[in-house]
Amino acid sequence: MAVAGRKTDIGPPHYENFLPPVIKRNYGKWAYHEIPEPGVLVHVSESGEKLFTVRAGTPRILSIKTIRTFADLADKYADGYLRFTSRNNVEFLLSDEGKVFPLKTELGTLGYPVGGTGNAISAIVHTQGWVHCHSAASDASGVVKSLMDALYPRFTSMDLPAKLRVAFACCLNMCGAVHCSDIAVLGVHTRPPRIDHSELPKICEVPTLISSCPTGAIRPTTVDGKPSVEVEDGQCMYCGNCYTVCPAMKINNPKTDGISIWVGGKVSNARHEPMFSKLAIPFLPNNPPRWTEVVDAVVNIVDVYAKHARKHERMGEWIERIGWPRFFKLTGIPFTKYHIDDFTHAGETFRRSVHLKS
Amino acid sequence: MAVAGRKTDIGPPHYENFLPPVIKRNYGKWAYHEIPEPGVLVHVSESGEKLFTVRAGTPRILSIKTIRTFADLADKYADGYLRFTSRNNVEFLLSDEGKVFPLKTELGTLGYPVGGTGNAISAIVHTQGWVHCHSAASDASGVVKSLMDALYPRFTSMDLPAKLRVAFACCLNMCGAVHCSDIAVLGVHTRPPRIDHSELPKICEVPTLISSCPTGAIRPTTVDGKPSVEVEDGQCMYCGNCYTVCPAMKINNPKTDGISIWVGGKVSNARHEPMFSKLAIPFLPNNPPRWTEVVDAVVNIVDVYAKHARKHERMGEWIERIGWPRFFKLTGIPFTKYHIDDFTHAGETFRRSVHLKS
Amino acid sequence: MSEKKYETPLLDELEKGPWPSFIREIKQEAERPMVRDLLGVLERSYEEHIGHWKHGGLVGVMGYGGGVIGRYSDLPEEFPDVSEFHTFRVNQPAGWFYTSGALRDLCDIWDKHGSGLTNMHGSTGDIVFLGGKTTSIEPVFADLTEKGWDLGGSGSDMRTPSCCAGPARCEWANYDTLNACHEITQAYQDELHRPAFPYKFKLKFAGCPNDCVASVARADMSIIGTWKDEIQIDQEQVRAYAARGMDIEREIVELCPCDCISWDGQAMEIADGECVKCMHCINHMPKALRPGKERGAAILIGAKAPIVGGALLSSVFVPFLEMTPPYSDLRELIEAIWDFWGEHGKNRERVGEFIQRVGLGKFLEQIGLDPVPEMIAHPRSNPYIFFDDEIVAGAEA
Amino acid sequence: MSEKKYETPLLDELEKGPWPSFIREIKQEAERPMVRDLLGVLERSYEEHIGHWKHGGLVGVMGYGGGVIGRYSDLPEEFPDVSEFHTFRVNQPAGWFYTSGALRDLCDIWDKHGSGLTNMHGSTGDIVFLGGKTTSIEPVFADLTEKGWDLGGSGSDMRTPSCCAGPARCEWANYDTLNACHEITQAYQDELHRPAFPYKFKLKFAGCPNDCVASVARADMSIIGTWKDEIQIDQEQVRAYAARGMDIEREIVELCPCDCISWDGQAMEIADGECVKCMHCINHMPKALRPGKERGAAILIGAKAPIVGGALLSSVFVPFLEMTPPYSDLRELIEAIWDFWGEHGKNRERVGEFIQRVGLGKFLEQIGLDPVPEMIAHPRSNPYIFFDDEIVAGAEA
Ligand code: SRM
Ligand code: SRM
Ligand code: SRM
Ligand code: SRM
Ligand code: SF4
Ligand code: SF4
Ligand code: SF4
Ligand code: SF4
Ligand code: SF4
Ligand code: SF4
Ligand code: SF4
Ligand code: SF4
Repeated sequence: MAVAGRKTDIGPPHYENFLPPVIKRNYGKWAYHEIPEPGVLVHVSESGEKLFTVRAGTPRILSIKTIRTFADLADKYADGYLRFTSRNNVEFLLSDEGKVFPLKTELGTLGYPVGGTGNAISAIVHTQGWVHCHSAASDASGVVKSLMDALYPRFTSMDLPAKLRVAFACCLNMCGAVHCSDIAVLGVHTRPPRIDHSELPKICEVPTLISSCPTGAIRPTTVDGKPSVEVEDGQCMYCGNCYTVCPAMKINNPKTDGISIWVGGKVSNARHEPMFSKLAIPFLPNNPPRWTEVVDAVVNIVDVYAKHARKHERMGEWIERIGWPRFFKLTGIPFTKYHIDDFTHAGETFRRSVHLKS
Repeated sequence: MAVAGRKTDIGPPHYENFLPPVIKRNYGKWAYHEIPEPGVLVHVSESGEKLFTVRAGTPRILSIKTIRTFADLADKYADGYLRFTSRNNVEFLLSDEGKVFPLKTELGTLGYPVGGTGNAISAIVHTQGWVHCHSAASDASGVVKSLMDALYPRFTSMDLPAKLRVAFACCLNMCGAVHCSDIAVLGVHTRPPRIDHSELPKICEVPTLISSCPTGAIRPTTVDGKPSVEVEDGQCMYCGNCYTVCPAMKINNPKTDGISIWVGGKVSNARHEPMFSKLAIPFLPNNPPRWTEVVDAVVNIVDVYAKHARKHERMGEWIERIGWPRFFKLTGIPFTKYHIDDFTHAGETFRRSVHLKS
Repeated sequence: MSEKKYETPLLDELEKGPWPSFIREIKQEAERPMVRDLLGVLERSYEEHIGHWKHGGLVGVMGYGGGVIGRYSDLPEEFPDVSEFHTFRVNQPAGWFYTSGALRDLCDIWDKHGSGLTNMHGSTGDIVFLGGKTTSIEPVFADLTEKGWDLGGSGSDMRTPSCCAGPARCEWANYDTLNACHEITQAYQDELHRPAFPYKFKLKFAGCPNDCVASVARADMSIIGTWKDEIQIDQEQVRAYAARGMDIEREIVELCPCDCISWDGQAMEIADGECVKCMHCINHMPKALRPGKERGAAILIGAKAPIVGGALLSSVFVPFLEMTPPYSDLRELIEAIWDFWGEHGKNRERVGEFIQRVGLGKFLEQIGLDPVPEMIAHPRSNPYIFFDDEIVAGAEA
Repeated sequence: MSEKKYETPLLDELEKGPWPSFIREIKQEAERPMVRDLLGVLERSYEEHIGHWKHGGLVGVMGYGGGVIGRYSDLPEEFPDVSEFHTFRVNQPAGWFYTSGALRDLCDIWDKHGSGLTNMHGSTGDIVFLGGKTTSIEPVFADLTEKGWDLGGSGSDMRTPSCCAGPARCEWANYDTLNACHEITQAYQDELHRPAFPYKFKLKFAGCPNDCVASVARADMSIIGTWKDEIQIDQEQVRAYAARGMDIEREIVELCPCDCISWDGQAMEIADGECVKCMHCINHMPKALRPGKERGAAILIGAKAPIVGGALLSSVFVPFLEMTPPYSDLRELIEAIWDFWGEHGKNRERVGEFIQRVGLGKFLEQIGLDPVPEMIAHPRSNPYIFFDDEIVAGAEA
């Protein structure tokens, strides 16, 4: 319940306060849009009025200095109106076509790339990593920065077969849509948690801890006369959920944490129904500051896709057409036992037909 | 190990003993086949030789009198050569085209329908039922006979969009390929087993019994001082597996056993990969001797399929194209909560997209 | 031996109608008291809506563990002649080919010892002799083997293998299904007759992806013929189909699941690299199209009915195996599976369920097969990966 | 307050390259000791390949249970200025629209009390203020509410709803995503701020099946705009696309998943009864095609990340719902779900997992919705059916 005398539960400010006049006039009346060049959208209203959007990439971690810079740019070119996208790009909302080019130029000068529209790789949706989260198997922003440096030309152009959505998450909690991305980069732990038996009884409830484990690997035990738990190593798949409920279950491991790569997911309903991402590469080492192995692997997949997919084919649609055997062949990625699911629904992923290509 | 002095482990006779000369000469050299009329196949060899097959329906339960009749027919028309098919039809193997028509005529006189080829409903693969099995929720042969009487014209003609495979099984053991048939008719129990506590300890092992239950509904208990089990009713889905391992778990119930109908399965790889059958009608009463409700339901589904499917479309392919909502609409079958899976892989059957027709 | 005859008004209804009647078959043998009691108890089931059969003690042939299914009436006082009503599973010849003479031999044996009723055939493929007394078991077996027949499987053994008509009566057989079925059956007579597995193990041989023995749905091991090279096309015959009125575009091209056929009215082209060998085009143009020349089989494993863990279709185990006698590769595979499953499978755990429990990856390791992407519909989407030590060894060093 | 400055050779590498650098962002605020320590500890992570953050006691705003994520350094002696480094989730305005003034207000607040670092935005959609001390929590909150802002969700509460640009900046919005998102957020302020659910509950509003907020993958309730009637076609514009060189046959007709478009070079026809509203044709011919006029949304439920039972996509709950303020139907649904799940859900069990545990059929009964075939991809193939008494009542009588 709200506390009397305090200003609480007011909720967010009303969005109408932030809409530019051209939007207010044409709200719900947009007729169509065009993408005249990468990073620029024109929405045309039934009334004929036009709204120009200039989209630019950001590092998502923004200092207030940068936000003020964006505010200044908005004032200068867009009557003070701007928004952010669901992939953390910034969008300036212009009613004056003449200001599009100057804004683009200034953004370029400031180092904010204009792009991410149409058949491009837009910004990578990502998570906290070593900057802020406790269970991160890898940094997030650093991997993403390294990747985007390499994928930069795919952001500023639109010559891919279709949109290509990349996501990064630093642990299996997958804060984001890693499980449904064209390419997903996922931090993984690969060793069971080390248990701090002295800390555990003080800060954790054993039953909650036991029930947190998806595979039932955690069992109650007594250590030095105090209640604790033990982990059946062979049953643990290092998800780290026990660590989330109990900090004494140290899951982070500098030597064995690493990164896996997943492909072929999507969320839109365009043509194909939404799909989960599937494992492409089970493990690559954590190699800061530039994560070369990860960057190379992603760039390779993007390049192979760009070369072979048909127009409008998302990653997953392309792979479905050519088949997984050919995906592994074309990318040169080795197929291993790790690619074969072995959890609850594993059987549903087996090929239960002889629809096989030679 | 084989017992000394006994003739054992000789295995079946060699098939070559039973092949007609025309087959021996053209074994592996068949070039193509044609189906000149329902129930008649002509296989043409690379050498130009021809083999004529006349296929006729049987009740599968055959008396030795009938088998002798078949033997006589084989002698008269087919130099003594005949075979049975994987769907229990009898096939006479003729090298003389001139004998095809007389054989057909005599089969007709004797009451054995010639047909089952091409885009037809062939014989119904089925099981033992009340004639011989202990866990049958329904008779098998009686339901099948009633169905085939009604589907008779679909056996003797070939005007369906594609093959339509019907199977019957009298309990969830599904002896046959009920789980992958265009139309499957399946006997179901709908009440938990009644336990005979006095018999149980004498004839069953409690641990085996407990582990036989797919849903863990069986728990150990003591009745009148003797070890027995109890069934958690809400957890039992009446599969009868406990009855198979322990006859004291009486699963048969004259009032509540009945029949369910499943559609859209297939096993061939033609066009579409093999598919499981899916629930169409959860429960129809056991109504011997003619099972009118079951017959009507199957005929309705066949008729709707025949009317709406495109050429070469198996039941499951047709439904996949039009979508399940329309299948239920066209057949007039009510959709209920029973159609929604609620077991281990249930979630995989939910519609996880907005691909929806109005 | 009872002399009763029963009124069977309900069963009589099933003598009506055009489809041949199993009641007529049963009545044909009703001079036998056993069959009269069968009619009696079946009529009772029709009245009461319940079966009257039960399991009982194990019955069988000396030295065998399988092949006879014990069955007893739960109304033995009323129907004494079916108080024992066992079935024999007699191993059918490969492809279910017979001569009239062979059939008459079988009839003679069953005439002498049993009910005179059979199933031609059982769902697994056996000749089923339906209804015999315990005392008849050894005599039936003696007469059978005397005439060159043997029992099939039951219980936790290799079940009677079966196969499609194959090269004997079909132009699409990619290997000799009859020979393979026969040789494998003969090779494993011990495993067929003496249950020593965790549960049943079924093998079915289909000559092509049409799978006319439903192996993908019903066999722990499905051996399904296929080919590697190009579909053989006779362009003249293609044109002849068109001339006879076939709408090749609609009926063939558009229905190819891989979209790999083209037809310009003159010539048909198939992008064989994309073809998944589904058979559709071949099925409908048998005169014009034929499977390739480099032939063999795909080996799949694990099909089963729903009990306990849910129904399974077989899944790809070896995408392509040459199938030439003596089938050493196939036998090696079979034996490796039996060894591993035999040792680690739980009681009543089919091999398909076993693989899901231990994980296909681990199973392959044990069998000594490399994982290949053909085995899966798609790689895992589930991120719960059990990593071995070596995968991160480099990083850990 | 430490005056240290750290060498950050590894992090410095990440200032290179064309993509804007988060390290540059952090360094921009490095006059603050807290941010200097952040750089220090992050460089340490880069050296050691491990994070240095941990959970700790609950922190938050008085009267709220959510909105602040407590975070502590595990090296507080070395990096005292980040020993507490909490984040604030500030509820973004619907559609992430801002004025420069609004942004400056936020910057001023965070300048005064925190690290000066933010995420614009967090994955759920909030404005994230990254790194504040416990003592700053109340002051930040007071300043935020003073300027008209409030916190978002965290913990087992309704999480901050989010929505796509919708009618504000998109021609395909089938309902007013911004309004719906705002109204629902306001309606459930209590549920947003005071965790009382078994686990988190996320709502995302997408205006059409393109789902630009990834709701189907990330929201316990996904509200996805769609329509019921015919796609609106402007034939003249269709021809104009063709004239400009679009290969309509290949790019549109052949890629329609329902094969329901035809184009004869003059006119495009859509068999709307077969259309599944996938958006593909509309996406690529925005000038010629538009969603129908009878608009609303499909309501899906249950998406979530993998922990514990495996990742889920949302599944259809109501195939079509009119979406007009005050959204009473939607609110009724939401509340019915919260009631049932709230009472019977286990701790840390998302609603999607809950539905799988209790069964969708039973769930629907409780919510008071009729099952419809649109909810499923296909009916069950699994024969383990739990029958209610009434289904056989007739037979039993
Ligand atoms: C601005 C944004 C919505 C927002 O409220 O923030 C947006 C805006 C538009 N989207 Fe989107 N989409 C936005 C995120 C998404 C997402 C979510 C995501 O990426 O996480 C998806 C689902 C992706 C997926 O399936 O994995 C998405 C799937 C689409 C699609 C479907 C593409 C496909 O073929 O699958 C279209 C249609 C198209 O582009 O053909 C689309 C089309 C559009 C249009 C053309 C709609 C319009 O007429 O205004 C907008 C410009 C597209 C462009 O950038 O080319 N938008 N769009 C988001 C921009 C993100 C970014 O900065 O890059
Ligand atoms: C005789 C038999 C094999 C045997 O060794 O006994 C057989 C024989 C032939 N099958 Fe079959 N099939 C036989 C059971 C099956 C089965 C198994 C079953 O029904 O349980 C299947 C899988 C059915 C399924 O998918 O559920 C089967 C799927 C096919 C197909 C694929 C049809 C499709 O489009 O899915 C073909 C090709 C075709 O007919 O187009 C086929 C084609 C053929 C051909 C044309 C092969 C040939 O060139 O000789 C044979 C005549 C077909 C006909 O009857 O029209 N046969 N065929 C079986 C006859 C059963 C019967 O008495 O009716
Ligand atoms: C006779 C036959 C049905 C028929 O009328 O044709 C049959 C009859 C029985 N089956 Fe079966 N099964 C028969 C083929 C099948 C098939 C089909 C096949 O083999 O192609 C299946 C499905 C495929 C499979 O193996 O999964 C089948 C799946 C079962 C199951 C379920 C096994 C499972 O793993 O889910 C059981 C239950 C069991 O083993 O306890 C079972 C158990 C039984 C028992 C032994 C039940 C029992 O304990 O009494 C039945 C004996 C009935 C009797 O009175 O003889 N029967 N059974 C078939 C064997 C005849 C033959 O040898 O030719
Ligand atoms: C900040 C954020 C990531 C980001 O960098 O953007 C985030 C950060 C955390 N998430 Fe998340 N999640 C964030 C969006 C998501 C999303 C995406 C979304 O909401 O659209 C998901 C996937 C969708 C979903 O909800 O399933 C997500 C799935 C999880 C899970 C797994 C939940 C599950 O049911 O599987 C956890 C585990 C948990 O709840 O204990 C989790 C837990 C966490 C915790 C609270 C872990 C922890 O105990 O410390 C992280 C706090 C990190 C920190 O330092 O603040 N976070 N988390 C996102 C919230 C910002 C915001 O409010 O806007
Ligand atoms: S993905 Fe894991 S490590 Fe990364 S922010 Fe989310 S909970 Fe933290
Ligand atoms: S890491 Fe995951 S699987 Fe391993 S013990 Fe912890 S909760 Fe269980
Ligand atoms: S399906 Fe069931 S009842 Fe019928 S024969 Fe098989 S085991 Fe017996
Ligand atoms: S019938 Fe099946 S579900 Fe019910 S108690 Fe027996 S084994 Fe368990
Ligand atoms: S499976 Fe193939 S080879 Fe065997 S009979 Fe059927 S069509 Fe012929
Ligand atoms: S066999 Fe099937 S996949 Fe191959 S070309 Fe013919 S129709 Fe296409
Ligand atoms: S979801 Fe649809 S309505 Fe919303 S922004 Fe994307 S395309 Fe436009
Ligand atoms: S919206 Fe999709 S399904 Fe509907 S007509 Fe267009 S492409 Fe086809």
